[in-house]
Amino acid sequence: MQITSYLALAAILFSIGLYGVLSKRNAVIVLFSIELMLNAVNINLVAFSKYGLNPSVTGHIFSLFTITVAAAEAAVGIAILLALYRLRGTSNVDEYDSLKDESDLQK
Amino acid sequence: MLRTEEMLLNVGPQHPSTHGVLRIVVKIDGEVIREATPVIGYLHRGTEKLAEDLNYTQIIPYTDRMDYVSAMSNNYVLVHAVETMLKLEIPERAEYLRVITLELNRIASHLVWMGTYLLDIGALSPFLYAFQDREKILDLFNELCGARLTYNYMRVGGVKWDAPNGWLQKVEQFITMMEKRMKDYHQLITGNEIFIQRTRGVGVYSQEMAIQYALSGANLRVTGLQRDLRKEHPYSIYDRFQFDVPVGRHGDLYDKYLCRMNEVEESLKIVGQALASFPEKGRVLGKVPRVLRVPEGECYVSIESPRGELGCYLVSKGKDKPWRLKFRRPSFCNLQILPVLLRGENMANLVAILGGIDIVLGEVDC
Amino acid sequence: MFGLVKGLGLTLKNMVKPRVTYKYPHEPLEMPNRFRGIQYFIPELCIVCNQCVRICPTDCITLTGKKSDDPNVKGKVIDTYEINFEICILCDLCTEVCPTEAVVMTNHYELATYSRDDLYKDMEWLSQNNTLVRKENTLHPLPKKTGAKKA
Amino acid sequence: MTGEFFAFFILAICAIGGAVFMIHFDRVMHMALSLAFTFFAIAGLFFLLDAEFVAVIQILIYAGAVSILMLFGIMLTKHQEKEQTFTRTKLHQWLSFLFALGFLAILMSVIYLAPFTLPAGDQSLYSVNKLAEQLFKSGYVLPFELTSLLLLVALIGSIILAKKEEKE
Amino acid sequence: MDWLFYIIGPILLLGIMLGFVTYAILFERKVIGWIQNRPGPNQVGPWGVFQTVADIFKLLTKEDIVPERADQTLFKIAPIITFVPAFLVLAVIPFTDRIRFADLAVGLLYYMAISSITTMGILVGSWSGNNKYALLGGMRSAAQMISYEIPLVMSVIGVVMSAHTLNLTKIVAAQNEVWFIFPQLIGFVVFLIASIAELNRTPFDLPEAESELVAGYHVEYTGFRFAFFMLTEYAYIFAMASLTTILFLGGWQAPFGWTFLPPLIWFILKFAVIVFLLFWLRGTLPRLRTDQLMEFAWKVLLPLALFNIFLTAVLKEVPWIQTFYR
Repeated sequence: MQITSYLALAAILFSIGLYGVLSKRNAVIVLFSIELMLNAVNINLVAFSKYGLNPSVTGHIFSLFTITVAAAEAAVGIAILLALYRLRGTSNVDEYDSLKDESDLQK
Repeated sequence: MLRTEEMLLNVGPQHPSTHGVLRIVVKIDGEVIREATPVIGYLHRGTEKLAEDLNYTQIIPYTDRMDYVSAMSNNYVLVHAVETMLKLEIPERAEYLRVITLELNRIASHLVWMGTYLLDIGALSPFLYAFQDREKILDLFNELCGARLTYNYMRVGGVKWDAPNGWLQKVEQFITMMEKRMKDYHQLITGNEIFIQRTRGVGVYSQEMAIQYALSGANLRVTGLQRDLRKEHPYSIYDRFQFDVPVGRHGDLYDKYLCRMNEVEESLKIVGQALASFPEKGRVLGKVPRVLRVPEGECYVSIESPRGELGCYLVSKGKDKPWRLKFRRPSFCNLQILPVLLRGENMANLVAILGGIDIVLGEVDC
Repeated sequence: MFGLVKGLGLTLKNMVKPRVTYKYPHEPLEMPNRFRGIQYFIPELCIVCNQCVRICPTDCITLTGKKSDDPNVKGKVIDTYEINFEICILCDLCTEVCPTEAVVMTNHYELATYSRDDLYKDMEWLSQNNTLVRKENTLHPLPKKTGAKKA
Repeated sequence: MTGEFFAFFILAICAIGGAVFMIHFDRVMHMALSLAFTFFAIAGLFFLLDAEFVAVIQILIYAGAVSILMLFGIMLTKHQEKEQTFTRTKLHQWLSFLFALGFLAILMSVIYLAPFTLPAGDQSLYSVNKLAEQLFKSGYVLPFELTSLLLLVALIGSIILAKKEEKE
Repeated sequence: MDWLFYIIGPILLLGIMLGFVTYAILFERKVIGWIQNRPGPNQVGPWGVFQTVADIFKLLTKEDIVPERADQTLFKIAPIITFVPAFLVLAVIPFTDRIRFADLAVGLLYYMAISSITTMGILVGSWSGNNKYALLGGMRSAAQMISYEIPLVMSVIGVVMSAHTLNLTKIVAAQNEVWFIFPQLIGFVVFLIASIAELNRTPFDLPEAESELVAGYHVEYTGFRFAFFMLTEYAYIFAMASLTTILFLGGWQAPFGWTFLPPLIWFILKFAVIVFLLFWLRGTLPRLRTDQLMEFAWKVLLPLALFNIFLTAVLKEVPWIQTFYR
C-alpha cells in the first residue's frame, strides 16, 4: 500500500467538493461540498500519520481537531442558513447579495 | 423554536385519541398549534328530529345512545322532563333506585374518562384497571336492567325494574371495594411526577372564560366555581344526601383529574347513604296513564350528568309525541372552548386538553 | 421520583393478582336473568294486538294475522311474525307491552352472521328460540297491573 | 493484490461514488444521504489506516451528527425545486468543472511526482492510549481545551442565530 | 477453525437475536398483560408461545405498500439503514470472555457511533413516506436521540475513567471486585434513563406516541418493512440491555463468587433483569412531552452526568475510596 493512493483519493474528493462549491447555488449543497473537502483533508492527515516521514499519532490528533471544527462549522452554517432562509425565503446563495434586510428596503 | 413551514394536519376522524369520530383540523408550526378547528357531525343521527315522530316511551332507548358512557343520566333527563310536564308523583323506591343508578353511572363514566385520559397521556395500565372496576358496575346494571350500556331503565313515573334479590348487597360490596381501589389509583396516578408534569398548568382557563363559554360540570368546577345542579336545583331526592362538591383551584388539567376523582368518592358516599335509607317496600312505578299525553306547553329541565349540565327542553302540543325535543348536551357545549385552549399549545397537549374536556362523541353529534 | 416508585410498586403487586379475563369464546358468558337477548316468540299466546309493532322504536317487527281455522275462537291468530335484527336494538319494549307475554326475551346474544339475510328472523325461528328464556317479565306499565309486583 | 488493497479499492470507490452522486442527484435529501455514505466510507478508510479512534469519531460526528443536522436543515427549509433551479448557468458549470479538473490535475501530478516511498508506521503506534498520551501530555492540552471553547461558542451562536425573533 | 467461527458466528448471532426479538415481544406482552391482570397472548400455541411467530408470518405475507407520492428509493432503503446498525453494534458486545466477535479497542465508542446511524434511517423513513404524522414522529425521534446521546456518552465516561479503557471486555474485567453500579450510581441512573430514551420506550416513546401521532415515524410502512422497524427497536433493546450489563452489572461475572452457574447464564440473568425493567416501566408510566423531554436531557441529565465525571475524578484521588475507582 502506498500513500500515493490515499493522497490521490483525497485529491479526487477535494476536487469534487471544489466543483460543488463553485457550481451549486443552493447553500445547503455548498455546505455539503465544504464538508467533503474537509474530509478529504482528514484523509491526508491520517494517511501521513501512518505513511509519513515520522509515523506518529499526531496526524490523528490534527484530524480530531479538524472534525471538531467542522462539526462546529456545520452547526453554525445550518443556523446561518436557517436565519437567512427565514429572512429571504430562499436557500440560494446567489440571492444573498444584499447586506441589508430587504424587508426594510421596501418600507 | 425554529420557524418552519406551517402544516395543515387533519387529526381524525380516525385517530386514536379523538375518542370517536371527532376531526380537528390543526394548523401546526413545528409542533406548535396555530389554529385548531373541531369538525363535528360524523356521528350525527338526528335523535332530536327522530324523537318528534316517537312517543315518549319510545324515545328512551334513543337517549341511551346519546351519551353512551352514562346512559342513565340521559334516560333520566327525558323522563324527568316528561314527569315535570305531567306533574307526576314518583314512588320513593323508584327515586332511590334512580339515584343509585345515576351515581353508579357517574362513577363508571369517570372511570372511563380516567382510563382513557391516562391512555392519551401514554400510560397503559390505568386504562385496564379502570375498566375492571367499570366492568363491575356494568355487571350490576346488567343484572338490574338487562343491558350493560343501553340501559333503557327509566320510565315515565318510575323505573322499569325493581332491584333483584341481593342486588343492593352487591352494590354495597362494590362500594367498599371501590373505596379501596381509589387508594390504588391515587398511588398509581395522583402522585406520579410525569403525570403531574404533563397536566399541571396545561389547558388553564379563567372562571370568567368558563362561564362565557357556558362550560359546565367538572370543566366549570375546576376553575373554583362551586356549581353542581344536584346542589343548586336539587332534582329527584338529591336534597336528602350529604355530599360535597369538589372544586379545583388552578383550572388546569391536573385539577380536572383531581376534581373527577373526588367526584367519584362523593358519588360513592351518595350511594352509601342511599343504600342506608333505602325504603323497604314500595312500588317502583307510579300511576301513569296508559297513553302518555303531555299537556300543551313547554319545559326545560337540567340535571348534572357526569359531563356537566345535561338539559332537556320539551315542547308539547298535547299529543303523545313531543312537538320539539332539544337536548342541551354538555359535551357539545364544553367542546366549544377547545379552539381557544389549543391555540399556541404543543401538539402533545392537544390530546391532553381534548381528553381533559371529556367529550363523548355520541353526545356531541347527538 | 417517589411517586414513580410507588406506581411501579403497585404494578408489580398487580402482576401476581388473579387474572380477570373471561375466556369468552371457549366458555360462554353467563348472563343474568334479566338480560335482554334475542326474543322468544310463542305463537299460541299471540292475540295479534299489534302493540309490539306500534311500540317498537325502530319498526323492526312485522306481523300479520289471519282468521282462525277454529271457528270457536274469536279474533285473529298469528300468521307471520318477523323481527329484523339488523335494526332491532333489543330495547325490551315489545315484551313490555305484550299483554299475553307472547314475546319474551332470552339470554341469547350471539347475533354475528356472515350474511345480512340471516338476521331476518321469522316466526319459526323465533318460536324455536326457546332456551334460556327470561323467567320474570317486566312490571306491566298498564295501570291495572302495576300493583302486581314480581320482584 | 493484498486484502488491504482490495479493501482500499472498495472503500475508495464507495467514497468517490458517494461524492459524485452527491453532486449529481437532483434532490437534496438524496444528496445528504449519499454524502453520509461517503463519510461512512471515509471512516472505513480510517480503520484501514489503523486510526480506530478517528474512524469511530468520524462516524459519530459526521455520519451520526452532521448528516442528521443537514437533514434537519433540509427539512426546515423549502426544497421542492429540482436541479434546474439550484445549479448555475451551463457556462458557469463548465468553467467550474474545468477549474476543478485543472486543480485535480495539478494535485495529481504533484502527488505522483513526489518521491513517497516511505515505510508504513507500526500498528502499535496507533493505540487509543498512545493517542491520549500524545494529546494530553505533549502540548496539545491547550488547543484541546480551546476546542471545547469553540464548540461552546458554536453552540450558543447557532442557538442565537436560529432562534426565532420574539417580535413576530 | 477460527475463520469458521467468524462466518458461522454472526449467522448464529443473527439467529439468536431474531429469537430474542420474537420472545422479547411475547414476554413484553405477557408482562404488560400480567400487570393489567390479563393473561396476555395465550391463543396461538400453548401459553401463546407462537403468537409472535404468527405475527411475523402475518407481516411477511402482507401486501407491501409503497405510497404513490413517497420518495420510492428512500422509502425502500430506510428500513435497511435503520436495521443494519442495530445488528452491527452487536459485533463488539462480549457475552462472555470467550463468546465475542470483535475485540475493538474503542468498543464503547463504536457502539455509540454506529447506533447513531439508526437515527438517520428513522429520519429518512419518516420523511420519505410523505406523511405528516410520520414527519413529526421522525423529527421528534431525531431530536430526542441526538439530545440523549450526549448524556448517554457522558454517563459512561465515569466508567471509562475507572476502568482505564474503552474496550468492553476490559471494562468487564475491571469489575472483578466491585460492579460499577455501586461506585458509579449516578452514572448508572443517567445511563439507564438516557438509554430508555435512546430506545424510544415509555416514558420517552414520543416518536411513536400512539395517542398523538398515530404510530410515529413508521405510519406508512406495511408488511415486512414495518417488521424491520420493529426488529430494529427490539434489537436495540437486546444491544442496550447487554451494554448496561457489561458496563455496570459486571457482565458475565458471578456475584459473591457464586461460580456454580456458568458465566453465560449470569450474563443472561442480569440481561433479563434489565429487559424486564424496561417492560415494567412501560406498563406503569405515562409519556413525557417533547419540551419536557428536551429540558430533562439538557437541564437534569447532562449536569448530572458532568457532575458524575467530576465526582469520579475527585474520588479517584481520595485515599481508601480510590480503591473502588482504581
